[in-house]
Formats: sequence, structure tokens, C-alpha cells
Amino acid sequence: MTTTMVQALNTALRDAMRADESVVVFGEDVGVLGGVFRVTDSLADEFGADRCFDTPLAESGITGFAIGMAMRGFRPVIEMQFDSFAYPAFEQVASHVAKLRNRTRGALELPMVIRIPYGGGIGGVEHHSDSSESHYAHLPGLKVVTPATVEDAYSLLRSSIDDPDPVVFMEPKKLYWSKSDTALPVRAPGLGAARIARPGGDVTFVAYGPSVPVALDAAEAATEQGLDIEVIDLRSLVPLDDAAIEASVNRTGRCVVISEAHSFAGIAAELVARVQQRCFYSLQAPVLRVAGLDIPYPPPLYEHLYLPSVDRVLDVVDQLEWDELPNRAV
Amino acid sequence: MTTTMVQALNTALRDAMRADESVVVFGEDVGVLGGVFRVTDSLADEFGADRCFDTPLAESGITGFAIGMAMRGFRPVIEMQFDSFAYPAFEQVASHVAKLRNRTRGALELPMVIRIPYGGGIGGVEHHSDSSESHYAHLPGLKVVTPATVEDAYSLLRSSIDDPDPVVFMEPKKLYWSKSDTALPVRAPGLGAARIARPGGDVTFVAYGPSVPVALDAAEAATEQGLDIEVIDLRSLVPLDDAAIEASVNRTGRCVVISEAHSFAGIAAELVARVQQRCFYSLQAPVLRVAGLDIPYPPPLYEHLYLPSVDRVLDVVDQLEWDELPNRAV
Amino acid sequence: MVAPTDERGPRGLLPSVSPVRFLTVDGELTELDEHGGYQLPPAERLATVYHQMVVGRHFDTEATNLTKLGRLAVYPSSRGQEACQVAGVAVLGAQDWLFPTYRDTVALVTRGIDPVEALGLLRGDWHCGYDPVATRTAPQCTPLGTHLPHAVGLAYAARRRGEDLVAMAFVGDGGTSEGDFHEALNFAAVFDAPVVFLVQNNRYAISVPLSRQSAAPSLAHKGIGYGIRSEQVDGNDAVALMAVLSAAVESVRSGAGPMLVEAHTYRMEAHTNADPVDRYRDASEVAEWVERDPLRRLERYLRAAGELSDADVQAAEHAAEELVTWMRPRMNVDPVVDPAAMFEHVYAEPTAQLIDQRDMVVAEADLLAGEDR
Amino acid sequence: MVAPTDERGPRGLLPSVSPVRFLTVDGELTELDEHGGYQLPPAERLATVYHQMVVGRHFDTEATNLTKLGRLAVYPSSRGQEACQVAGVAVLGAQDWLFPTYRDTVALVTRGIDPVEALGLLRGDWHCGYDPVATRTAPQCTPLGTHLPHAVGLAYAARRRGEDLVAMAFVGDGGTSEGDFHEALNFAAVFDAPVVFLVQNNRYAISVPLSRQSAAPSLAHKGIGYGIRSEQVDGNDAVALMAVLSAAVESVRSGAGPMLVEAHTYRMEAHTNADPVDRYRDASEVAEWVERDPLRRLERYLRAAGELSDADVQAAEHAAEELVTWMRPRMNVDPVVDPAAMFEHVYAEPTAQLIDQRDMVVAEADLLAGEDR
Ligand SMILES: Cc1ncc(C[n+]2csc(CCOP(=O)(O)OP(=O)(O)O)c2C)c(N)n1
Ligand SMILES: Cc1ncc(C[n+]2csc(CCOP(=O)(O)OP(=O)(O)O)c2C)c(N)n1
Ligand SMILES: [Mg+2]
Ligand SMILES: [Mg+2]
Repeated sequence: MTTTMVQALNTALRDAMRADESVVVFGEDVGVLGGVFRVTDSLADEFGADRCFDTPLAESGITGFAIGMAMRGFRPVIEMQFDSFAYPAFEQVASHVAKLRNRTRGALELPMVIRIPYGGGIGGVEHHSDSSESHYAHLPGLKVVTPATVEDAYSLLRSSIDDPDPVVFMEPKKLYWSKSDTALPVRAPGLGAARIARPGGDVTFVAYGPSVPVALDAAEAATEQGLDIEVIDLRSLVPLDDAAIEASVNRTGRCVVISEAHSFAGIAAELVARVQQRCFYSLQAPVLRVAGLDIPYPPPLYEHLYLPSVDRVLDVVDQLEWDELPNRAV
Repeated sequence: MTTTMVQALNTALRDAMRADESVVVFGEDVGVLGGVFRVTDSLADEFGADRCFDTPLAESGITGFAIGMAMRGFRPVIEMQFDSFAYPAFEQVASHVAKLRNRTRGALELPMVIRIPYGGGIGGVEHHSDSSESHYAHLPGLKVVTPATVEDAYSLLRSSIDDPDPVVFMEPKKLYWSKSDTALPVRAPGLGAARIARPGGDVTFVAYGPSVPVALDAAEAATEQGLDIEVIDLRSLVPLDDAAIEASVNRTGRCVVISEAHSFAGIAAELVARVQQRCFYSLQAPVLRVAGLDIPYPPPLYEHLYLPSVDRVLDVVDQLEWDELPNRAV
Repeated sequence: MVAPTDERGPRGLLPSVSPVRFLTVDGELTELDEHGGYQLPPAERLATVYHQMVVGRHFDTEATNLTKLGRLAVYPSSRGQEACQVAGVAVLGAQDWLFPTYRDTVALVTRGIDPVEALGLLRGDWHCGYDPVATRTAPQCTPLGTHLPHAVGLAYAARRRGEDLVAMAFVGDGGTSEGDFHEALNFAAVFDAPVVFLVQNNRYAISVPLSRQSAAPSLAHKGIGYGIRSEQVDGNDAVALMAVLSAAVESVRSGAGPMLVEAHTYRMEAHTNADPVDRYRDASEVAEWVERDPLRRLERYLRAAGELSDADVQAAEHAAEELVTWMRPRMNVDPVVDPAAMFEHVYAEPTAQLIDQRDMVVAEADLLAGEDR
Repeated sequence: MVAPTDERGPRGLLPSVSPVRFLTVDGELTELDEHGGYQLPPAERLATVYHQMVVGRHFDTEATNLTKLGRLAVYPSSRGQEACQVAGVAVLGAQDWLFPTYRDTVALVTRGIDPVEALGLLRGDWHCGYDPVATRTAPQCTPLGTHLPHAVGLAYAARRRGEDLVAMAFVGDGGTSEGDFHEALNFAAVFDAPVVFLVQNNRYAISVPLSRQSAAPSLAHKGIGYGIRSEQVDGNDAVALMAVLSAAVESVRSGAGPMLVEAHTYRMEAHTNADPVDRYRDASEVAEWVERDPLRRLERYLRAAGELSDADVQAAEHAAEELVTWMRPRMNVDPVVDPAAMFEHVYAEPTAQLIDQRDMVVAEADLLAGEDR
């Protein structure tokens, strides 16, 4: 049976709600409508309006309400309708969600998940395509998780709901309708373990979420130049699997980080900074980035120019200080 | 006459208000009280309650109100009382302040300044010591400026108020009471030009705001090891003076970035990423960071352990892959 | 400590007990006690409003068609809300400012904005297709409620400059739940800013019904909590809207402080073309509201009053057809996409970093264009 | 469309026209029409409240002293607001939850929290010095208004679990301007959460006077905009507070939905010890409020009513002295600073990255300790 990422997320929520009565789902339009992307489809039907319900339109309120429910034994899974519509909740997230456990020396824990559909590529009008993961990754106390495959969508969401810490679960909108034939449930290792999405020996691509398919396509295209590229799918930005990245780059000696978020001061910069520090003596070339442009996310007719593309990635691969490319070396 | 940074900022506001009637100052407690740090001291007296006034306690409202005033010809300079109390305004900043010019193809410009006292080191209780600059630097459309000296406090604030673009002006609380004997006004080049705070040939320290004195002290201390360290004070994070950093690191071959913000996915990571890309062949060692720990900013009794210290910087300098330290080489 | 009987006192701030109504569903004049003390607007103005509503309805239908043709990324229809949107604009002078949401494209067209420019956002051409300064119309706002403090700041600024300017800010029932709604109303009251807040309560926020949005007696009851006078009005009754909104604008213009008006209306279509509306509401509910159609109601009234002839109706239809005929071919042209344009207006002058990125994108595009040739 | 006469209708939601008052400034019983229909609370309860207020006042004075000794980073005094803070806690059961702000340290002590733990935040020892779960008291909240939605969520959650629990959330006049206040009240009403919102309107937000904060007839008038019943009360009248707040808690507990209570009071001291209060307010204003001192007022009333003897007063003073004597030496001990503690509880388990950072910090500290030796 073919499953889309949306369906996998939906199944993950359903299975989590079946497994644990304290899991509740709420947000804007998540009830009868099933969410604007249908991720919560029919949960209200199966579990009733007490366990899956709509709220007034107020993201700070939703987040603060979830904190309160978590303080009293629930495991809230809340939906922010789109990336930039989570911004009103920023204070709650930064000053409370991220800090409550620490502030209270562990007396209050917040096992809550904030689901945020993010990124571009779906032709959304302004404010519907931001990649806001870097903001969350910069706030200690949050875990930041993002799937790139249907299987991981299921598995990572289940792990996030099970996790005792607050998780910002970023769902790549562009991949919502991607498909897989794997039967659910599948469970991968918990949060913090990256995945080698494609093994290779010449270059390491580090990617996550919406950029993983771009990385894979670019790696495939690069075989024409005789390049054998490894693709790492991070799965979680916090905690980060340094070991997996380090091992790969120490083997390949070259690394490109791919991310849709604005380049400047984004998470890709962190990945570059870590790799050049940890793998300094292995590096044959600087660690390069293919990231979102440092402009407001453009209108639909322009977004193909904004997004990291296979061509742009290949151009950057060309800049990796090759004496001669492997295929020419044969 | 000795001037503190607070006084220099106050003089800058005063001079800007005298020079241009459209400059207005508002926020929480900026009127009669003169701001909790006295940066707006006596402005209400001199310019009247129409040009310097208190608002209700609502940072999103303050920011949105400033946008509206800027749309109708004013140049608002607004104060957020402390770093983390700007978080409620995050949506206004990210979705409007940063984007309005671009959204309207330049028809609406926003010559406004958001002043944010930031960083730690003053014994503040929780939520009073965040270094939030990385969030703003990650949002295209904003300029992000921060002084490290009394002179720059004046000069950069004047330039920020004159600027046609919205500027997030981050004031290092720790340096508010630092002093200088230079007479005001002083004007340095506009936004985007870094400053060599101390010339040197062995290592480049890249710092800004509250970390500049730490960098200078560490550079001084390192002379004991025979090290001659250059300190760059960035002054503005956006626009960034790549050229100044690049020229320095190409000379020194070694670079340490110092920043109080949380290390992970912070602005320091951006600086590291840029340096390793632009100066790859000059680098004798990985570019390292001394940044804020990845924990919620701790309580007053712990903050000395959190902040980049001279000792910590020197420890990192030791890790810069020296065959032998210069003084031993003599 | 409190002076409950001053001129801002409770009685003067609360809205009418039930929505002000001039027309029955059949377009007959209601009894005086439903008028809430407001005056019947002059017939010529109502005839103009009728004309604009007809144009608005046609425009709206055409925009919905354009989504089917793939010419718009998305379209949130104004159908059923034309009386609110047209009246909200009709009561403004040219110098006044309008602060619309994504839903209010009919208001833009009524404001005289070129319909193709008005559809810029939804076409995906640029974020705002018209010039806000020239049209005195802020960009349509998507993040809910966030434009309300802008309206307050702008109106206050204008008053400070001695300008005769009122800001009209639209917001939905859902939008009233956001923190920015609260902060904007409070600032408006504290700074005495000349703003009319018009809540188009169309009873849904996408799928979320009003009952999940608020437990208040009416959304207009929020005004008193800020010391803002408020009113509620039948939002499908163009006559009542014109009466209430012109009084509101006049009062605000005279310096009596901001006002909050709630218009009770209904979103006839789905939230947008992409919204499976049947999942969350009954066709029977929609049917009830067909009965209250604002256009038919006004037409009946004006005809009965002898203020609208067949020729007038035809003239309106004709003007609407013309507008649609004018916009259609222009909407069928693919907008020019200039890669370098993305980098303009990020700042007044691009930074060095942006110039590098622009050069990269332009080079890529040139290469691609070369390959295409 | 609207049912203005249902049980949530306007009349039932608005507060009394003027603040409910039982005691004159001189501690005499007011006329019945000032009681707003509330019952005089039982004398024993009032005597207990008196006792707690005395203890609270002494504690507050001691805390202010501790700042002078450098033992606290900062202290926002409760002086003048003891009636609000003590009554707000006195009406709660042990199972109920309190959501205090940074100002409400007297409330914490009344709640039975160890005063040294209550001062943890201000001492700089840790962000929250007490165990919120054991004490059913949320950490004192600094970001204004942000704890209010937590109170709503927690109270709703408890109701869902069938628990008999009311949440009492304190907020200042300034805090009511923040968006989170709005969102919290709206959620409380829509979800029928058992919460009492107690606004301590002490007429200042640091230096910002009430007139710059709100133009509403009273802050209690905000309730109706959410469909929340509201009341206003003299916040320096412990009898009125006990009457109104116990009725509020009872009503909320019975399932009648949330309530908003505004207590009109006054901040006698500066905002904190670091605040130059003379810059923005006249001593004469403060002098007026000395007359309304809540403690003296209650004492006079109880004495006149024969409910308070000299011995009772001495017992209260004695208890207060004991508390202060107990806390003083403990506050003079330097708290132990364990570098590794910073890294605990960031997550349930530290990440690999955090362990690296912890090891670095601990090594530095060890080195330093070695050097010190
Ligand atoms: C801050 C924010 N949150 C969520 C959204 C997503 N969203 C777009 S329209 C909408 C419903 C708004 O309802 P209402 O305010 O009643 O206006 P209507 O669409 O009915 O005109 C939502 C939730 C948004 N645009 N902004
Ligand atoms: C979101 C936010 N903005 C600003 C501040 C800074 N601040 C601390 S207390 C205070 C005044 C609050 O006044 P009020 O709510 O009336 O409470 P009071 O101090 O009078 O008890 C301000 C502005 C803050 N803590 N949080
Ligand atoms: Mg609506
Ligand atoms: Mg106050």
C-alpha cells in the first residue's frame, strides 16, 4: 500500500493517541477539517473532540495552553498552521517551552510537540514558505526534528511524542505528498541519529528535510562526472549526530551542506562550522553551503530561483577544489 | 569630560531629534523615567511628550505602531526594555519590519530603529540576559548593528537613525557604564564597516558588542605567550564587513570568533563558516569559537561560568594547532 | 478611583443590543427601533454602493474562475461579504487609508485599484501588486491581526501631522483572537488614534466556527474593555452598513476617538478554492444565508424605493462585464519573471553579500536561458 | 444572530459600577450598596488574613533589607498589596494552583513556601527556588502575561481529569496590555477553564501610569469582551477582597466558568529597589495611599468588631519576627554554585554537545579551584 508523508504523520498521531490517553492534539482547523494539510484527518472522529480539537486563532495562546496542559499530565501535540504563523508564539517558545524544565530543575517537564509545516516549494503566497528551523535550533532546551522520508515521518513523530522534552517537529511541506510503499508502523532509532541516505566516498552532502531529495538527485546527477557522493539525512538538528557527519567527512574530505533556510546565520552555518573544526585535517576544500538566499522568501513565480536546486548544488560541487574530477582521473 | 555608553546613546538620540523633527522615541518607561537604563533620560523634557513617550506594555503593539508611524513619515526609534522582552514582537519584526520594503517593491520604506539592550554580565534574573542578535541577523531585510565603544554607540546609533532601512540596534548592557573621554559628536563610517580594535599578526579575533573588551583583554594577556593578536570589532552583523575579516585572517592564518550568544546556530557559526570558506588556503588551524553555552542563560550566581572569559579564549587560542607558540620560537 | 459615568462610560461604549438593521431579508425597511438611532443614508450613495457591489461580485466570480485556470495561486472569495467590503471603502475619502486582509480583494477593486494589480499577491507575481502609497491602501495582510497596529500607528502619525485622515482596518472574526488585535485596540484608545476597526464576522475562520472563537455576547463587546465605542450591524444589509460606518468614520474624523464595528455576515464560498468546505459545514446553513444575500436585498429595496431602474441595473452589469473583459486578457499573460528583481528592495542598497547572491542567480538564469535557446 | 440575553449576557458579565468595598479608609463597615451583593466573610477567616498580612509585611521589609545587604539581586516589593496577595492565596485550597508574577513573593510566603526558597529567583541562586509541583505554585513569571495561558491550560487539563482544581492567576495592570492576556482570557472562556484572573491594578507599570495603559472604564470591563464575568474590588480592603475572591473561586469551582477580578490598589514602594521612583511620581500621591493602608484598615475593623485582641496582634508580630529570624541567617549563607548544575535539566538527558560543554566548564572550574588552593 502506498503511503504519503501526510498519511504517515496521521498514522503516527493516531497510533500515539491509541497508545497513550494523555496525548491530545489541538490547534487551528485540526478538528473536523483535519488540518489544512489533513495531517490530523479523522482524529477528532476516532478520539472525540476532547482529544483532538480546534482552538481560537492565537498561536501564543495555543502554545501557552499546551504548556499548562503538559504541566498537568497531558502530552499535547499542537499544530502551527504554517511556519511564519508560529512567530506569534515565539516568546512562549523561547521563554517558556525551551526553559521550563531547566528553570524548575526538572520539577516540571514539558513532553509536548509543536508541529510546524515549513519551507517552500508549494507555490504558497507570502508568509507561507519560511524555513524557521534555525531559530528553534538556536534555543537550548528544544529538540528540533525534521523527517525527509515517509518512514521517518512516522517514526520520528512517534519518538518526538514519546520524548520527555519539548520537540519542535518541522514538517517539510514540499514532501507532504511524497510516497512510500513501506508498511507502517516502522520505528527507527530515537532522536539524534542521522541516516546515511546514500553511501559514497568522494563528497559528503549534509542535508535534512526538504533538501534531502535535492541532495539525492544531485548526487545521482553527479555520477555522470564520476562522483560518488554520500548523502547524510540529519533527521534531527538538535540533538545533532556529529559522529555520523564527522565519520563521513573524514572519509570523503569534501562536504556541502544543503538547507532551504536563509543562508546567513542559519543552521547550515552551524553545520559548516562544526565540520571544519572536527575534520580540519581531512578537508580537501572548504565546506560549502547551498542554502536559501538572504532575501524574504519570494512570490510563487520566483521560488524556483530561491530554492536550492540540483544545478546549484552541482555548481558548488565543482568549486570543491578538484585537481581533476574523478571521472577525468580514470 | 568622561562619557558613558548610556550617555553617548542619549546624546545620539538627542542630536538626532534635534536634527530631524520626524525622529520620535517611544516604548516602555522611556518618557519621564528616561528608560530603565536612562538611555532616553530627559528627552521627554526637551522634546515634549509628543516626541518621546511611554506606551502600554505590549512589544508587538509598539513595533506595529512604529511601522504605521514610519509609513506616514516618521522615523521611530523604539526601545524594547530587555532582549527577551522583544520576543513578543517577533512576528511583527520577522513578517513586517524585515519585509515591508521588499513586499511593496520599495513603495514603503521603514526607516525605524529597534533598540534592544542585550546580553548578560549585569546580574540580571532570568529573561534579562539573552543574546538574541542571531535571530535578527538571520532575517533578511533587517540591519543588525551593535557598538562596543562609547564612540561607536554614538556614531552607530546616529547612522542607524539616518538609515533608510530598519535597524535592530543591539546595546550591550554590560558596557552601558563603560567610559571614554572622547568628546561627542564623533562620526565613524556608516553601517557595514568593521574596525580593527587592535592590530596584530598571529591570530585574528572576530568579536562584536560585549565580547570586544573580552577579546582585547585576551589579546593583551596573550602577549605573555608572545602572541600578537588582531581584534576585529564588527560593529554591524548585517551588513557584514567580509573584506576586513578576510584581509586579517589571510594575514594571520588563525581565527577565533567570540560571541556571547548561544553557540549552536548562532551568528558566530556564520562568521566561522565564512572565514573557512574565504580563507581556506590561509588557515593554519580550524576557525574556533568561544560563544555562549547551549543552555538557558543561567542565574546571576552562575553567569561568570556562562560568559566567554579571557581564560576560555586563551584556552581556545592554545588549540589553534601551534607547532610551537611564537614565544617559544624566539 | 474609577469614573464609570464619564463620557467614555459603559453605556456609551457598548454596542446596540442586537445588530443594527435597516433592511429585512426581503429588502423592506425595518422598524425604527432596529436602526439603533442611525439615519437612513442618502439614496444616491446607496445606488452607487449597489453598483460597486455588482462589480465586486462579478470580479469575485472571475477571480474564482481564474484559480480554475491556474492563473491564481489561490483565491479567498469575498462572496456574501460585498456589502461589508464595499461599504467599508465607500465611506472613506481619498485621503483616508484602508488596511485590508487577504480576503478583501473586492474592497481593493472598490477602492479603484486595478484588478490585475489587486490580484498580484494571489497571482504570485509579487507580494503586493499595487502601490500602497498611491492608493492609500496597505498591502493585503496575511498574518492575522498584524496590520491592525500599523493602522493605529499610521492614523496617529497623520493626526500628529495635522492631516485629516481616518484609517479603516478590516479584520476577520478569527483575527480578533490574536494578541495583536488586543494591542492595536488598546493603543488606538490610549493614543486616541482615528481608526475604525471593522470586524467582518463571517462566522468561520477557515473551519473554526464562531463558537470556538469567542464566548462573548458579540465581538463588538470587546470595545468597552479598551474604552472604545463599538457597534454591531447586520453585515448583509448595505443600508445599515452605510449608516453605521459613515457615522463611525464621521465620529472618528471629528476626533471622538477610535471605533469598533462588528458586521455579522457569512462567507458563502469555501475559505479559498483549496478548502473542502463540506467537511465542516452543512449546505443547509449556506442555503439560509443565500436568503440574506446582500446584493439582492439592496436591489429589492432600491427598486421598491424607486431609486434603481432596470437601466441602472444593466449599467452596473455592464460596468462589471467591462471590468472583467479588461482584466481577463491581462490575467492570461504570463508575468515577466526577472531573477534580479528578487534582490531589489531587500534594502535600499543591496549589501555586498546580496550582490554576490544576485550575480549567482542571474548567471544561472542566463545559462538556463542560453540552454533553452 | 446574537443572544444578548442569555446567561452570559451583558448585564451578568459587567463588573459593579464602582469597586466593591466593605471597609472605609478608617476601617468602618460601608453601606450595603457598596458591597455589590457579596457577603461579609466570617470573622475567623479575616483574623487569619490579618495574621498573614502582618507576616507578609514583615517578610517584605526584610526582603528589601536584604537587597541593601547585597543578598538579593533585586526585589520588587509587595508593600501596599498585601491584602490582594494574601486574600488571593487565602481563598485557595491546597489542591488549587497559584500562578504568581515576580511581584508576588508575599503570596508565595502566604502559600506556605519557605521564604528562602521563595527568594531563590531574586537571590540569583536558581530561576525558581521552590518545587512548583509540591507547592502547586507555578514559577514566578517575569515575561508579562505569559503565565496566564499556562494557568488556563493547567486548569482545563485538571477539569478534563475530573480534578477539583481552580487556578488563580495574578497579573499587573501593565500585564493586561500584552497580547497573552487577551489570548488567555479568550481561551479560558472558550474552554470554560476554572481560572480566576486577579489583576492587581497598582496604578503603575514601573513608571507608566494607568492612564497610559488603558482608556477603559476599568480593567474589569475587559471581561465582557470574552464572555467572562468580571468584578472590581477595592484592593486595599481585605474584607472586600475576601468576599469577592471567595465568591469568585466558589463560582469558578462550581463550573460557572472563569472570572476576572480587578483589585484597585497601589504600589507603595518603587518598582524595585533599583527604581528611582521620585522621577515619576509625587510623594503626595503616595501619602494619600498611606491613609488607605490595607493592614491598618483591617486591624481597625477587626478590633472594633472585637475579633482581634492585643494578644492576637502580638501573636502575629511574633510569628512575623520568627519567620524573619528563621530566614535571616539562611539568607546570609552563600549558596553553593556547582558548575555542572547549569547543564542539568536542559534536557531530560544531556546531549553529546552539552556533555562536551559541561566537561569544559567543569575542567575550568577545577583548574581555578586548584589555583585558588
Ligand atoms: C497568525 C496567523 N495564523 C494563522 C493563519 C492562517 N490562516 C489564514 S486565514 C485563517 C482564518 C482567518 O479567519 P478570519 O479571521 O475569520 O478571516 P476570514 O478568512 O474568515 O475572512 C487562518 C487561520 C494566518 N494567516 N496568520
Ligand atoms: C514582556 C515583558 N515586557 C517588559 C517587561 C519589563 N517589565 C518588568 S515589570 C514591568 C512593569 C509591569 O507592570 P505591571 O504589570 O503593572 O506589574 P507591577 O510591576 O506593577 O506589579 C515591565 C515593563 C517584562 N517583564 N516582560
Ligand atoms: Mg471569518
Ligand atoms: Mg502595576
